[in-house]
Amino acid sequence: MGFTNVESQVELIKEISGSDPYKCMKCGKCTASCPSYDEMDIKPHQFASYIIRGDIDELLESKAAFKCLACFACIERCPRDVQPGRLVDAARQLQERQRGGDYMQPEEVPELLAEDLPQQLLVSAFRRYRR
Amino acid sequence: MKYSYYPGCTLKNKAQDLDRFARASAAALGFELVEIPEWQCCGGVYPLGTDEIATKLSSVRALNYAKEQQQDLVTLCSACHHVLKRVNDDMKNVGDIRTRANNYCGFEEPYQGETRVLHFLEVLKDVIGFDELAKKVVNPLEGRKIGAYYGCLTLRPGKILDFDDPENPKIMEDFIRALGAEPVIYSMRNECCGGYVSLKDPEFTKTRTKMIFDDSTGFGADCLITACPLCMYNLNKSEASSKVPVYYFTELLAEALGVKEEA
Amino acid sequence: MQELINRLKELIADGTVVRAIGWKKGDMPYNPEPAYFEKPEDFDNFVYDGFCGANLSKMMIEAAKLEGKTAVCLKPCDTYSFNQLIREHRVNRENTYIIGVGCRGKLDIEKARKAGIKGIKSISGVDIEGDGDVVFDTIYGEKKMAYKDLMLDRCHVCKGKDHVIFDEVIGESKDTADADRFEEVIKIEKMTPEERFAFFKSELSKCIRCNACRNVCPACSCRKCVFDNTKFDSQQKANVDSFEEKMFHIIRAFHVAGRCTDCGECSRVCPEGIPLHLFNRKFIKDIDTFYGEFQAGKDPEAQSPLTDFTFDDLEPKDAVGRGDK
Amino acid sequence: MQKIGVFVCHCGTNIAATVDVKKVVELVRYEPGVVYADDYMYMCSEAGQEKIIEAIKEYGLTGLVICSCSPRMHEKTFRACAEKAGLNPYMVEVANIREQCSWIHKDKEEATKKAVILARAAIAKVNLNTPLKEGESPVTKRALVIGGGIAGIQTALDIADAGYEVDIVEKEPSIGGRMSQFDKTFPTLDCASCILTPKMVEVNQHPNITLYTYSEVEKVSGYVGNFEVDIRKKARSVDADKCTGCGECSAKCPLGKIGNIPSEFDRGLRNRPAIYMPFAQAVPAVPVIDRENCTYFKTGKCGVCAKICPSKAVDYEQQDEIVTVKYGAIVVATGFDIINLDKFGEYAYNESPDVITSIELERLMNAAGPTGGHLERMSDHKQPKDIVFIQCVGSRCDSEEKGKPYCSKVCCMYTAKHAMLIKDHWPDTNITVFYIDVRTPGKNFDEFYRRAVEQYHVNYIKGQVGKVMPQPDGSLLVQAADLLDGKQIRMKADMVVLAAAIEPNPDVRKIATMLTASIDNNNFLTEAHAKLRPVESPTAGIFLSGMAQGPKDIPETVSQAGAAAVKVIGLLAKDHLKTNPCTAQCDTLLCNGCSTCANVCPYGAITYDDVQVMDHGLRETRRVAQVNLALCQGCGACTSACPSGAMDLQGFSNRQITTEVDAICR
Amino acid sequence: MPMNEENKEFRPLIVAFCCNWCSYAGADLAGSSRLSYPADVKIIRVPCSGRVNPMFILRAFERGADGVIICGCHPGDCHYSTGNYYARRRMALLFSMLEYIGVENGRTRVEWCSAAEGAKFSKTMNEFCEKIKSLGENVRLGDLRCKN
Repeated sequence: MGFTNVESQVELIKEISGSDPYKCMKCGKCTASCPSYDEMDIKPHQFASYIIRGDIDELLESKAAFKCLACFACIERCPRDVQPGRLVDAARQLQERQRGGDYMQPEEVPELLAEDLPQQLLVSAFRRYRR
Repeated sequence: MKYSYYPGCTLKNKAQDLDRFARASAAALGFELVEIPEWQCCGGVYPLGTDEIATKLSSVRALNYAKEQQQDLVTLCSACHHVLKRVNDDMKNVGDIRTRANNYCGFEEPYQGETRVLHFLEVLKDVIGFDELAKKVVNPLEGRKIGAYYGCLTLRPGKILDFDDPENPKIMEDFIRALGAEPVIYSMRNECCGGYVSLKDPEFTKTRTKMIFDDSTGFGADCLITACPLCMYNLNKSEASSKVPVYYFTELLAEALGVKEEA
Repeated sequence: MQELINRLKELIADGTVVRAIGWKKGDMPYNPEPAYFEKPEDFDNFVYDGFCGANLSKMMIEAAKLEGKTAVCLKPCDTYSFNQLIREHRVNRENTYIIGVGCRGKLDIEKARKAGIKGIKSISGVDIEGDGDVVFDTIYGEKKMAYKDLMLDRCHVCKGKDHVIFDEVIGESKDTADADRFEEVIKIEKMTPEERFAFFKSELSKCIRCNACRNVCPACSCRKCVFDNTKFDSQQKANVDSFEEKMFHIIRAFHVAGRCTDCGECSRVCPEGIPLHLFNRKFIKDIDTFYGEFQAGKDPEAQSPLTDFTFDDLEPKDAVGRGDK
Repeated sequence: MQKIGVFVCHCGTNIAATVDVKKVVELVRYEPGVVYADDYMYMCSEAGQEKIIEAIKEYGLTGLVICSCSPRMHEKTFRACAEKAGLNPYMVEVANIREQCSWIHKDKEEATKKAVILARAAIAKVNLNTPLKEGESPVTKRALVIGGGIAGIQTALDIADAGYEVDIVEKEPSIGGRMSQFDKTFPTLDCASCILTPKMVEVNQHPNITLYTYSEVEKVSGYVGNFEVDIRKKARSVDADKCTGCGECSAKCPLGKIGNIPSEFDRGLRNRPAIYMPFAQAVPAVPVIDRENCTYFKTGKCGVCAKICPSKAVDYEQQDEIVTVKYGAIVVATGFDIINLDKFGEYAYNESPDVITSIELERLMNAAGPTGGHLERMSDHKQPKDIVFIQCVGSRCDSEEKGKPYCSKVCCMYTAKHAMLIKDHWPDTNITVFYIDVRTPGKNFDEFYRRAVEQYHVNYIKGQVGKVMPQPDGSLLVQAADLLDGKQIRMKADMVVLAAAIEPNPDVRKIATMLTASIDNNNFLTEAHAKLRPVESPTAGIFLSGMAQGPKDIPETVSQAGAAAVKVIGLLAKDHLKTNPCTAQCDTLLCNGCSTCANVCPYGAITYDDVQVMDHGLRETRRVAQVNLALCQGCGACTSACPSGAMDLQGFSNRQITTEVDAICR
Repeated sequence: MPMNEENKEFRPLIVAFCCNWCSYAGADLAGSSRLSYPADVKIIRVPCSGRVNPMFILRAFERGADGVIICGCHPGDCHYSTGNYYARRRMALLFSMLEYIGVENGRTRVEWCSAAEGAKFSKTMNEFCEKIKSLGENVRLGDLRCKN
């Protein structure tokens, strides 16, 4: 499926995330709750605005989505049920689906492996970093 | 009492302690964890995308198997617990996912979220009862001040997992009390340890785990317990863990029940 | 029966009552008719046997308006209807002397016919006191049938042997129930919608609108039936329009819902043999399921389920589709 | 056959843009009974009404159908217009082709078709309309005010001053409500009790006001002008006539020191005895015994208060008493409370005594409060140095289980007030307010907020707090975001104050049900019209005052209280009210006298009489239903319960409704 | 686009009985909030849901209605205190009877809708129309007669 314009990508994000960015009232509780805040170039509360504005290119360039720990604190606390984590994850998926997942290359893996590394870590990381 | 049991990848491997102490304790408490045959990995993280079906199928199969056995499905690992409960919720409440997943799986009778998924701790709390558990303790862990580390995957989103109050949980504290020890309540107990990010950015995880240790020891904890192999890994990477050991909750349970050696 | 006749004569003689309502012999041994009795010679035709199925309680609406008291013979199940009429202020209890008559089940001549008994000359063994088989003397010879096999369907779901209201009781009664009252209803509920529809369509299409069901029904006691007044018919056309035709039995069943005692007279009198009680019994079953068991006429003080409610009653959406679950 | 005129309104373009008005006129012209049909730009205007009147006169119209907006909007207008032309007002029917047609449909052809059908139904109905005459009912010249907070007090005083008798029913032992708990009020920083106490005293002394404190409304029957209310006066266990309010009993109650009974008035920040007055200025100044906690009531032992009472006023035997009073009008002033914060575990309200609500802060700052007005932490009684305020805790929340969708309206202002008062007393306190938006519409309101920033240097940060974490050293770590600076903040605080969302008093649902007054999804009472009838309930004779209707501050509450009073006075000033003529009617020839209808009548309007009837030449005495037209409110419950069809409802008769059904299904 | 009989969309005929105090006002609110629902719905104003005689519903069906919906105040909120409670029982029994004689469930519905619930009103009507559309024309009740 080819993406031709911004609009269809915005729609895709809304569809994948199943959440409505227009419900966001910019209270920032997600950003206040996020453990990865300092790592993110686009902050959790900004995802809604990026999607509403259609700044897809910037979203696709951003590494913020890969910094999300999937800890669901923002989803738990969002007073507007925007579920920012879902928007973040949708942006991540859009990147991976378009680029085939280049955040972590297979060749990186062996050197990252440690003796005591649990399988859970590997599968989780693969799920998040690769398509 | 028999439960279908979904161990998950890590418990067969790096987190065997979590598994074997649980089985031994279960036997001591009079129930049995029957491992379901040919289970497949849950994937570790729940696929949030509304259009992701394939990644949920392994969970659906496990859930359906338990349904066919007419048993509740018990897990120990936080991640498996999280994924199974959420996929189960999808199968119950999200028509699109239910239809498509059933189309893939082709069960005799469509699976509609009938299975009850329980974390091992929920079995202790709701089926055995912590009061009853306390009566079965033979080696009370007296004098120990234990910090429960919940992490994120057991608790959130509270509405779907329905495990405990996601902001102020107390099930592990009650568990600790039942074992005869003193629980230490601290704010960081439901804050993320850094999760899978430790693969690419171990330094980041270390700052997270330091905060967790600082907070829990600040309140007097002399050790921590967890239900999650990934949390265990990340916490153990912290220097603080040399002074404040981290245990799987099942290990302390087995110890208190006096079955640690047999396990 | 003789005890009953003697007592009725005595009541008239001593002035307790002016007249009595009972059954008199019909042109055939199996079709006695409701009748008034005043003079001693009237009682020559008096009969009370297994074929006296008619519920006489409704007759008391008019009879109790007459000068002086009227005695009425009521079987146990009839007394429920009478109680219901009291509840609705339709009969004057003061002007009524109720003789609870014994009953061991009433008979349905159709059952004999279906069993191939024809050319009946006389019938014995239908006395109220007896307990043997029914013997038919026919032009083809003598035929026997067990009393039970000849009973009306309604008697197989008998409400019990007790009269719920009476001044005196004459004769023994028997609880003849040996079937589940809602069996037929449940059977229909289990059909597919298409089957149900086909069933009722074929049954209702037999109706000739003779109004026998309405006329006999003790709950259908309106001075003027809604089907005979123009209040609902905006066009004021002739009484029978298509609306009535299509909906008559449903509306009638709804009108008596919560008031119908399930006496079964509607089905007994229907010349086309339409099982009309299946409508009433469906309402009764629903009322029992939704709002708790209720037997109309059991207690004249009890509030009818349709003029009552609780705060957390079943929602209409939950009243349907129950069979699918 | 009626002679019907049909008038189709354009409502500017409101209707005409989606409904082809001319076509409607064309199509309804040939409906049975219609002798005239026309359209006009604004049917409700002076000129529009003139057109109707002229047509009535010129064509001798006997019935009108107006195709326009909802009958709830202008039915009255058109009825009055018909009456002006000498036509019975109940010969008018309105076809709602705006709210139920033009405003919700886009396709013009479809909307036009539907408008014609709605018009046809109305025409068919008018054909069966009969002239109706309004009855009259008397007005009981006494008002009931439910709730004795500032809203109820003001309403009662205004009504009483106009010369009418008013009763106040207050469930607590004293009137005063929430305002009596407050320390100061915005935006002028008046002392709350300094301005409220005189009003409470005035209520107590007013010859036209009767106070029922520690009392609850138990049952309401009747209707506008003629309500009958059962009031339960809960047993105080103290004889109010003998009690002098000396306070000896409370002072000596052994449970005062050891009882651990949290004071409701002080929001649990201190304990109270079992026999108590909620606060010193309570009106009436008569204590009550809390029987659930009192040792005497629990064990039969103690009895200290009775022994030491100098005036022998303590009466353990006192029973609840029910009084029944008649009223012409009822005002609901049941006020508000704040939401339960159990669902906001992230703010550690239940975990830390130093996380408090704003109402608790009011008590802590009040000179008569548990700390004597000295601001201190409940954990260690130290004065807090760093205070964080969190706004919108549970307000503007999408999730129903957690919070409320609305803005609580008063929090921004009272938080600015709190910040300033604290800075005024203890200038070296650091105050940070985390807000989502600062909302200060109101006279002198924004100036007030700016003073907090400019004069008092209160630190306002845009961004909601994510989590409050109690620290090992006893402080609180607040993790928040500064959205404008793009920073995540982790700051230590000694105290955190939560601006919890307000919600209507939980009792209001019960009361609204008794009054049959409608309430909205948030349990606020609904007004008859959001703009034009803001202090009236849609239920006639019920009026709204204060927070029960929606979030508002004290000045607004007092204005609304006055407005409600004016509406009540307007009602009580009338000797008679016109009654709805759409009442039930019994056809004695059809009635069986079965009592089914009386069983369902909510007003007890149906009785049975033996009447002489002539039926087909036969004279007979029959028991038949009689409708008391003064009591009947026209609900029609009897009509659908009646098995014989004898009961019918004027204006909504069986035939009228079936003919509408027929017209729609034609 | 030329429309022939076959691809012409089925437009149901739906009668809605709305009580004056809650649902009719709710419908008005839906209107003034411009929350649309299909024109197939035609509203009849009644004072109370308790006024709705089962005869009206049967008559609507008999005259060709494909669906009938009754809207009233929420239980507990009836303007006349109790009317909707009686309506609730009456309709539960009627609906169950209609189902019993083989009429499809879903052609009848009761919905409690307050004056403040314009959005709910519109949503309900949209849903109900969809449901009736999926059931198609109401042939059965039109067909049910006593005499051929």
